[in-house]
Amino acid sequence: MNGITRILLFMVSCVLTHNFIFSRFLGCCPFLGVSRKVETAASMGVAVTFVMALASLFTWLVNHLILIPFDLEYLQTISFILVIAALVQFVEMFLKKSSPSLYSALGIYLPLITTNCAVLGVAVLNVNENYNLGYSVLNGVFGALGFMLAIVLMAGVRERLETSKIPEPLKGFPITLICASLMAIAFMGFAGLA
Amino acid sequence: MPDKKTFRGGVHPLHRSHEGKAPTRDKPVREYAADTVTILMGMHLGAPSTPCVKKGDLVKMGQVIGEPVGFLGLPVHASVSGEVVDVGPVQTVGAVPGMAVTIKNDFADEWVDTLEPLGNVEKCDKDKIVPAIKNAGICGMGGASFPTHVKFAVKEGQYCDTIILNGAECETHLTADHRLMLEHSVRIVDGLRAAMRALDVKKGVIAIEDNKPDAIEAMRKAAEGRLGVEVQPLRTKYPQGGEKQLIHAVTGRQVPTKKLPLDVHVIVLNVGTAAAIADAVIDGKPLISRITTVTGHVKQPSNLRIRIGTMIADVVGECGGYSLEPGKICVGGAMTGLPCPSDLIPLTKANNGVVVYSEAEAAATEETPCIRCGRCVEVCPIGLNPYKLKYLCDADDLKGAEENNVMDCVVCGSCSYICPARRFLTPSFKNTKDKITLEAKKRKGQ
Amino acid sequence: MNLHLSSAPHAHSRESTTVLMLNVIIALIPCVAAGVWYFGYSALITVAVSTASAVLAEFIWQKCARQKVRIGDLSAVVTGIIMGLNLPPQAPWWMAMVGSAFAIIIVKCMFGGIGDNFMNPALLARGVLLASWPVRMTAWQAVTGWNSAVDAVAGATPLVNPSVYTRLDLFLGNVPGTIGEVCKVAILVGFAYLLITKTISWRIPVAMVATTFVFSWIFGKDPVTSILSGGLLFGAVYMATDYVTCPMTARGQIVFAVGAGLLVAVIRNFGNYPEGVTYAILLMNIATPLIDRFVKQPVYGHEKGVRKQNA
Amino acid sequence: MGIAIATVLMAALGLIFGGLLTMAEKKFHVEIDPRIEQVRSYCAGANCGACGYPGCDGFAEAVVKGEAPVDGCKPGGLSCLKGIAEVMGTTASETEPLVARVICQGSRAVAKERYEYNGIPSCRVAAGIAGGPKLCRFACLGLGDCMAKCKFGAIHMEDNLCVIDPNKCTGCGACVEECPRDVIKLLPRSKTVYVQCRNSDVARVARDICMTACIACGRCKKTCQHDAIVVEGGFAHIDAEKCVHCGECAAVCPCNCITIPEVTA
Amino acid sequence: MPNKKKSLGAIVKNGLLTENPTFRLVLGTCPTLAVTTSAMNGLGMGAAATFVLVFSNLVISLLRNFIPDTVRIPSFIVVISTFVTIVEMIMKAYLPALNEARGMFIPLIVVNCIILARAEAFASKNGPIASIADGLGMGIGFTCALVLIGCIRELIGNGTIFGAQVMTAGYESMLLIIMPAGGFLVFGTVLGIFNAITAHTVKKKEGSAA
Repeated sequence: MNGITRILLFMVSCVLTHNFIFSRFLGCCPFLGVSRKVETAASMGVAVTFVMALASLFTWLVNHLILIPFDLEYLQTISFILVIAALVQFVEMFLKKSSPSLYSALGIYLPLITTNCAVLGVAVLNVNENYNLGYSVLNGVFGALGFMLAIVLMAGVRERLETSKIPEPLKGFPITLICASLMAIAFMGFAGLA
Repeated sequence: MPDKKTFRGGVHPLHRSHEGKAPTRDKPVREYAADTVTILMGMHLGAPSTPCVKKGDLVKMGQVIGEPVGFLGLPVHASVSGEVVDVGPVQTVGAVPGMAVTIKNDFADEWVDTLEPLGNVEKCDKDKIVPAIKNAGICGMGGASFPTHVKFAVKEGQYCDTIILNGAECETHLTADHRLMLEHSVRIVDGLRAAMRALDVKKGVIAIEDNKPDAIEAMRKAAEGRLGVEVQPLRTKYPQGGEKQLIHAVTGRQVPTKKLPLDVHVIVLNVGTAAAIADAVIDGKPLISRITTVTGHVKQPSNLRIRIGTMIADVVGECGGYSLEPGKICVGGAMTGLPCPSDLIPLTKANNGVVVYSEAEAAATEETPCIRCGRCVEVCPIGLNPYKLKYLCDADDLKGAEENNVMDCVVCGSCSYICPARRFLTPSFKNTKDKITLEAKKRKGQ
Repeated sequence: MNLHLSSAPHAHSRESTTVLMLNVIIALIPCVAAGVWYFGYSALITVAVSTASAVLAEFIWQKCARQKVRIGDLSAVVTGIIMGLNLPPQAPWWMAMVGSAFAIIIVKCMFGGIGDNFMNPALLARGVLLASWPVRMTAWQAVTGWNSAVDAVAGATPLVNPSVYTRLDLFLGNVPGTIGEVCKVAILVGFAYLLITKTISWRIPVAMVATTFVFSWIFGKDPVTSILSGGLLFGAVYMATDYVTCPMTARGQIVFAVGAGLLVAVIRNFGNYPEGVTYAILLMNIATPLIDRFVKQPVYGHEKGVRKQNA
Repeated sequence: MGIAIATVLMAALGLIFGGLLTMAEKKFHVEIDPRIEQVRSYCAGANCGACGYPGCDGFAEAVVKGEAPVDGCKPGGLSCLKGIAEVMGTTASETEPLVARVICQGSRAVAKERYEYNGIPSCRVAAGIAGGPKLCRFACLGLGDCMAKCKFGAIHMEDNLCVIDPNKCTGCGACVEECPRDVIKLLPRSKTVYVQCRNSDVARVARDICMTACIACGRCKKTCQHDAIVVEGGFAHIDAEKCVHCGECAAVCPCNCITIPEVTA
Repeated sequence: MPNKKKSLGAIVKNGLLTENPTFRLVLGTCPTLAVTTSAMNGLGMGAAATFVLVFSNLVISLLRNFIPDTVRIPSFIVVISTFVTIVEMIMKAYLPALNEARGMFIPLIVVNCIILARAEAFASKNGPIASIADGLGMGIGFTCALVLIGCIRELIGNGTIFGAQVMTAGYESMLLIIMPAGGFLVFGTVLGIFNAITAHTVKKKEGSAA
């Protein structure tokens, strides 16, 4: 297999086969919380993509330029989360200034990007899998795109559920989780694509 | 002209029983004058006229008994000669009772002596045509009852290049226009020519659905040698006679949203209206009678030429009475007809039919969950998403409904007709349209 | 005079939900018959069990949830039959029951019942069974004839080993596979019935099969064998056309069908599974709300050029 | 050594990020009036729209901007009014809370019907069809348009008639807006004695179409010792200011039009 | 709403039932879904989270008056991640098997919404003792939820509970349940049942009150 095919397959695997939501369980909180409307879901997806790309870049740099040379791998968690927290805070302030409507739409979930385990998860994954810089960033971007695909599809389905006669106890999170389950079953079809 | 034009979407209601037209389509029109007539003052769209006669007055046929009010106002004429026995509100099919003048017929059929005939439609003074139409109290006779002279009020910068005569009669059960086209084809063409001359229009198209080949034939014959008049057969499909659909089918033009046919340089008239125009211009006679189809569960379904203001009970009696216990009586066909609370409802200029349904046909249907079959989307002649609109309307989301173009709905009933889950689609849309209009008025008022 | 008033329209087409479902059931009869012909009575028992349990599951749920019992609309029967036809002939009875119960309760009733499920219940249940008991769901019984005892002789499905079967075998259904999918003749008869009664339109089945045909060709497979093998035809005719889970507009349906056809070809050629129809349709089911949202049909008076034309 | 490096590193990271964020905070600072949040917290929070603004957030913003009145949130009641007034620094004028009352008793048993309605369950649609299913043109149609509009679950339909639970009603007036027949009126909560009919037909007609129609006989007026009742336009009115809720008028009404609803705490 | 007058017992009970982080607040869904393939995994994850919750609540509560508002969240995270790192080290040393199985999710405790949410909503506004009680209650509530879901998934998907064979030999386990899809499904269904029970009891209470 030549290089380009390998990279292509890697991307497909990030988006579909090893989808952050449906097969890795990363980023479930915003997936459940911000998937009420397609527009919000899409902007959340964009925000996450942006943060994850930056995060995988910076955490890789921190890991390989600081932590490994100084033999400080045990500080990975704390320094990764610091990098991410700072990044998110930065994005938050930026949004607040440049697009107040988007800011109010994302509401309390913007700070929760910090606690979006997909973001820290991608950093930890990159370390665990020993990806080089390029693959790390690709993993970040395409993993996030997979997240975005999932959340947008979910939002579409949930908009439809708005008009459904869902039994009272199942309304809200329970039905969303069951939806996610059914979607995960469908996503199994991608197994082995890459 | 290419044959059998049509539009997108639509349904074939009751096609197994020839749209319910079989019982009356071959019955020649019969004259009928009732003992008393109750003439409503508000038969046209716009403010009701003011009664200008009082109890005990003797009136002649064609005498003005209601004075027009406002821009959309029309005069109302006595449809029989005789004595005024009552002036007061009566029950109508609308939300509120309507003012009416009740006249006892003396069967003298004596015309008032102030008629002003203009003579031959090709030669008369064309500037007098529109005033004559107004004075004759003519409004759209297909159902919407919009004052015809207002349709002809072409504003600065607008022009009309085509007048379409609507002979589609796509509604179920009705054969009034069909019979009119067979029996009075020359009058219809005269009316069309009068309208064309009044507005300097070069082209007049008479559009007829292809389930009436005899009418197409008759109209073709009558149109021979008349300047700019053509006959256009249309595919039989409901709502082929809807104004927007008709314009699209005949000219290929679409009336933009919130605009009127004149904005695409077209005026649409019902064939009945054209005949009334001819009567008004040639003989100077006002609109005091019309052809109405009485069908459904009556003993002798017929086409009657009735005097305006005849009670439903009287026309049913003329047709031999009910053949079984009625469950629902509607004026108009099955798709857009208005239900009547009793048979003591006077018929108006716009009532082209009375249909009596049995109790079984009128029984309530249960609304079941939408199965998203997409039939409503397929049949909507406008291209709306009725299933989605229904959810928005049920949730009272006026803004969402408006964004989904509910205001473009023509309330044709196709979606409700086809829905296998029997959902009340059309009534909800009408309700929502009314609410949105009301809201807009309120906002304007503020 | 006792008059009943309601707003127009006062007439109604004869098609009702029940009639439409009945049409589908009638269209499924050839497939059931062919399944029994090829795989014996056990196939009939499987279908019967799955149908009965689907109806029962809906009945129990609606009773428990104090909803109006709507089993009379026959939609549960359709789901049950399709579920049964999606099982291998020698599937144990409890699998048919689990599948039907899952389809009805979790996929349909929990989302609000008929019309509210966003994925095809029978297909999703098949996905569940495939994930849960992969061995049982992919051990194929060779064709045994209608009256033979259940005596499983494992045979490879034509998708795994295409060279074993001729195109005629594939067409007639003389191949291993699930009960309903093998006999293409029966499926086409059912399709014709659905078209004649105007229960479904031709768009989804034709577009889906055509897309798979084209992409199988591009991917270097024999396209005719591709569309004749596996559950493609069965899925395209009976499951992709499920009203509830496919787009509403004609354009949307074409997008849906092309997407599903493409996914079938991709999963068959590049994925782990030899058969991709189930997942392809399920994935497009998920995308359906988005398709409905973004693929719009022209609205009279709003179309491009309408304003210009009148300017 | 390791500890030292770790400490220094963490401190350095902290410093850098802290500094960056402080700068960013300055650069992207957005001023938000804290009062908006405070006002919002006092609102009823139902997003009912009774105030005329898009939801409670919109209302709060409008109040702080001075566009909306302090007592704009009716559903929030007195506590809301006081709270908002406190935030805005004005004193609350204590207006009596309102409650929606149904001015009709025409249930299936007493009001005669013109026809049987079996269309879409909407009062507005039914009212438009041949004058509505009930003969009385002032009657509640009982198809539940108001019920659908009520955000507080205070309305239910009983025997073709709308029933409002005064304990759940917040006086937001959404039902009053919605009713196509103007059957619902907002009255001060303490005004528990009122005429439950507004049929203006002449007595003979009114009595003929509904057993509980006010026939304007004037007995209540004669009985009232406080001069609180006038008969006008074909039916009786009670002046809230003068009424002392003695209930004597209700006792003499031949049509049972005046009732004293149970006063519950 | 945090209330200083609340007794410690009430605070613990609050976390266990009234505001159960998993079933009521629906926080920390990722580990709930990911590690609950067996009851044992659920217990391990729950214990780790409880440890972090208690100590981070304590420290944040102590520091609550010193942390400026602008860097509140980053500072909380630093505190939390410190304890997470400690847990990670403990896990590696004493529970290598669990670490091997779901090790990736240990560092992710940092971003478990429950912990940050409690720091924000409770510890930053209350005293240290109350905060510990809150952490304990929430932690135990979380653990119980994880073990419950773990048990269900292990039972259906593998026929065992805590590794012990429960189902009869003929039982063919439903693999789906221990797959990701099954995690969502079981969690959603349990949540629905939880809601139904609560609604039922509330109705009963209202009924008896009236």
